[in-house]
Amino acid sequence: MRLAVGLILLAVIGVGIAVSLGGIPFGAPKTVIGDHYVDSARDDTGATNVVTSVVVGYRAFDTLGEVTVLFVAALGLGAVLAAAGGGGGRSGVEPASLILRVGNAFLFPLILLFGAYIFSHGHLTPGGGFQGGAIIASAFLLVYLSSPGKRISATRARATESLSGLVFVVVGLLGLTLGAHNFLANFLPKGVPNTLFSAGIIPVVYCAIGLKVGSELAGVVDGLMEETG
Amino acid sequence: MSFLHDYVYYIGAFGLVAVGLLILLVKRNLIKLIIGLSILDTGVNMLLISVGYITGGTAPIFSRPGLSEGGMVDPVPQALVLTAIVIGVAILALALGLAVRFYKNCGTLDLRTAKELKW
Amino acid sequence: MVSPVVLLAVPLGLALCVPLVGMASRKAAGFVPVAASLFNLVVSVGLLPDALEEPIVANLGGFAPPFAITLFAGPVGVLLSALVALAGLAVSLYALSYISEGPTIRYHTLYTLLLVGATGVVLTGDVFNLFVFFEILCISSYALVAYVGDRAGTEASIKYLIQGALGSALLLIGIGLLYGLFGTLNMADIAARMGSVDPGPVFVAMVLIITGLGVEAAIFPLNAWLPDAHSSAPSSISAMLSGIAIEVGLYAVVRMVFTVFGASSMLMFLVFMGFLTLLVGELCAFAQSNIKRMLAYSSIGQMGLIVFALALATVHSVTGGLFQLVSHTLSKALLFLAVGYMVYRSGSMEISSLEGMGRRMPLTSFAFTVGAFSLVGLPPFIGFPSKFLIVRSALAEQGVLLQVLVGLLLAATVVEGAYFLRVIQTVYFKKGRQQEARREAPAVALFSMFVFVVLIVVIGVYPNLISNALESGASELLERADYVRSVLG
Amino acid sequence: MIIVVSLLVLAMLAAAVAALVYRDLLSAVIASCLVSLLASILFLFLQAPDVAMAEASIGAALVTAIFVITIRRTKRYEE
Repeated sequence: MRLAVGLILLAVIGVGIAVSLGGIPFGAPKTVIGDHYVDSARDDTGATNVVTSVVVGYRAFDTLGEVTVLFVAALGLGAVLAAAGGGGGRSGVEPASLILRVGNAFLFPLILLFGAYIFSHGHLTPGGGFQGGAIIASAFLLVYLSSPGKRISATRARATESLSGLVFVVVGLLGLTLGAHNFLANFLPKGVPNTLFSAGIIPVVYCAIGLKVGSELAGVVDGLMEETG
Repeated sequence: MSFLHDYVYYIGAFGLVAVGLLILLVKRNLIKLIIGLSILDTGVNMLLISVGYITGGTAPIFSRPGLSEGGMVDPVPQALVLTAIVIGVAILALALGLAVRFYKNCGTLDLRTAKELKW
Repeated sequence: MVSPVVLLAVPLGLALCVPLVGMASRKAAGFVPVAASLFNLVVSVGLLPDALEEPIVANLGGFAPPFAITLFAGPVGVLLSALVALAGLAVSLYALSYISEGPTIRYHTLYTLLLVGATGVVLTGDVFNLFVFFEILCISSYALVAYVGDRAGTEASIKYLIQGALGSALLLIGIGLLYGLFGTLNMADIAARMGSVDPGPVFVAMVLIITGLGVEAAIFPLNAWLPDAHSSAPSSISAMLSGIAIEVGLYAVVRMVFTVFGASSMLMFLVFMGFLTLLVGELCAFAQSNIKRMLAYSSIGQMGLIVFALALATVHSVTGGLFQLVSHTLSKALLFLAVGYMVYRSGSMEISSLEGMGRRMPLTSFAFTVGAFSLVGLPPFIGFPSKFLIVRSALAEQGVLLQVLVGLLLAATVVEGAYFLRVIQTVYFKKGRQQEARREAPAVALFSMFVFVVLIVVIGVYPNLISNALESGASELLERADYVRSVLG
Repeated sequence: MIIVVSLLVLAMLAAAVAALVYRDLLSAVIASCLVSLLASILFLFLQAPDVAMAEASIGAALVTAIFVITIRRTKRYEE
């Protein structure tokens, strides 16, 4: 019964989307907006990665909302899991093997460095705050796997989250008061394209996003691993 | 061949959306539902990226000096999908937290046993 | 004149500060949402005269309109953001005493972010930005519904999350199709190009978007989650969900249908959907024995009425719909706040357990009565002019069908009156089993309830206070060309 | 080229269907991880390296990890 209803619903949605996609030929150039971004991104924002210039330049406000969504989810996860009267260590932990522990001690700083590289070069190469943040979080995941009893300092993680979020908002508000008098306007000098210190506020914002996403995702992993029962 | 060329990504994206919706409609195990959500998200992202693709285009990054503006794929869907991926993982994380909570309260992941409320 | 973006940036910054403030003092954290909503209220009211004259358009990042994200602070946007801030202020005061256990710092942060999400949805002029703020609103609601962590709350939250996430996915597909068809995400730009595109695919995109947004707006049959979520959440959150979240969802639907798609063909369908929603909501509310579930179903009914009025799409009916929206926000938030402490004192959500509350908590019971009478539509409360406007504008339309619908609508109001009177009778005229000492709600909570009481009575007596602003809001919603002109120049 | 892409799409859909039918949740999660991984390769073919990176690091790695952690704390088999 449920299957039948589901399949009918699915068929309706399927036909609808198929009809609609018929109006959007695959592979054909169609938008003015996209062309405009590609043409003027380097002059407008100074970033050579056009996707980055859209994410942190033209549509930076979306990105602010998006980090907020992740912030909401991390907080919500904490609230949901803490509601039963939190705390307690992790039960049933077995120490990891020697290889994992030694390998982790060697890899952990390297992975952190790699993550930092990814988010600080987001305006030049593929990658950026989200990818770099995820890589940093995976370094912490590795720590949890190799030494299950270990915990990151919740206070420090929360402070990182809040402060890096505040950096983003403050940069936006500075744009409102300085320079172009627009929220998130690029008020720093754009520099020479294809160098690390270019593109004005983009690297600053991307570093803040990287730290924020990293600490939030690490917090999510930490929250789920913690035994509350 | 040209059929494949025109539609293969759309078929892939649409197939993922369909499987994700199917899981959401027929399964009643909470973790399975969340897996369905994740597959659905991937499908939607695939759809958005395929919409922005331009045949023969290059990635929208001026990585070499000689690269011209013409013939780059549309950067906007890529930016949107970056946002959508992060929003998707946020929903998944919260849902998994709720699943853990649910298991602790009820001792099961099966939503059919949730007698507290009417489904 | 300040840019409307501060309405979003400052509360967001304050929300990020809550954990930092909470490290210093747990108690101080509760005052941050108060500060944030107070700031928003002051700024929105300050912007209102300007917005009534000429919509304020802010292009973020300093780029030209179709390329930047646009904030559109017209009459509707500013009014709704003032409403969100007002309700947010009263409810955050209430929460100072009501929310005392559990992870309170996280509660206050999530609450502030819920306000940010709601304000963002009403102010944005960009389809994808709408999606992002919509997600902030939804995800903070999911988390807050499960705040207590009991069985009912968790299950309700899961149900809400699964249906909401499904809706968001459909919304995102719709937005992707819109971008593929129009090559732009700016609402005004899409509206301007609407004529140049094949209507078939656009219709599919519209259906997907309305379905996705309709889950949050609780339009029948997408509202299965609502009674559970609204009844299992802490009462302060129920007040926000019933008073703000679904209204904002409905605003998003209306903005898409009226401004972006200009879809007159959908309107008759929406009139029927609104009517069905009204009928289902009121009848189910009548059958409930749980007071919070009853209020939740009553919210569904009220949303149906608002959809009905808005979808008639004349200036008078849309004014009436917006008026009813304001009235519902004030009345329903008041009802949930009053019921919150009644339930807390009696220890049960059954209506029968409220016996004798009129003596135990006279002020709270009085506030409840005002809210209930206002919702039913009795003068001199705000519900009367709003319902009156809707009925009058619907009768002004030609067509027998519509007259029949209005008749049934009045019958539904009678049903509404019946179940509210039943509760009021229980509260005042049935003696409790044992006489308990008089114990009122805390002073802060009473204060926040009486903010609503005063507003309900004052606007009920002087409807002209807001009806002019609502009327220019209605014409903003109906005049697509003006919207396009004020954004794109 | 188009053949390779078609095979990848086919594999991706097969993995999605596997995630639908497996009763063992851990296997289903691994299948959905495979979906993300193949999707990220397809993103690379669609000239979206940023998205491919995000999908691989977030969609395939972190999401799978938190799924596995959740399953370890709850139940492994769907009844």
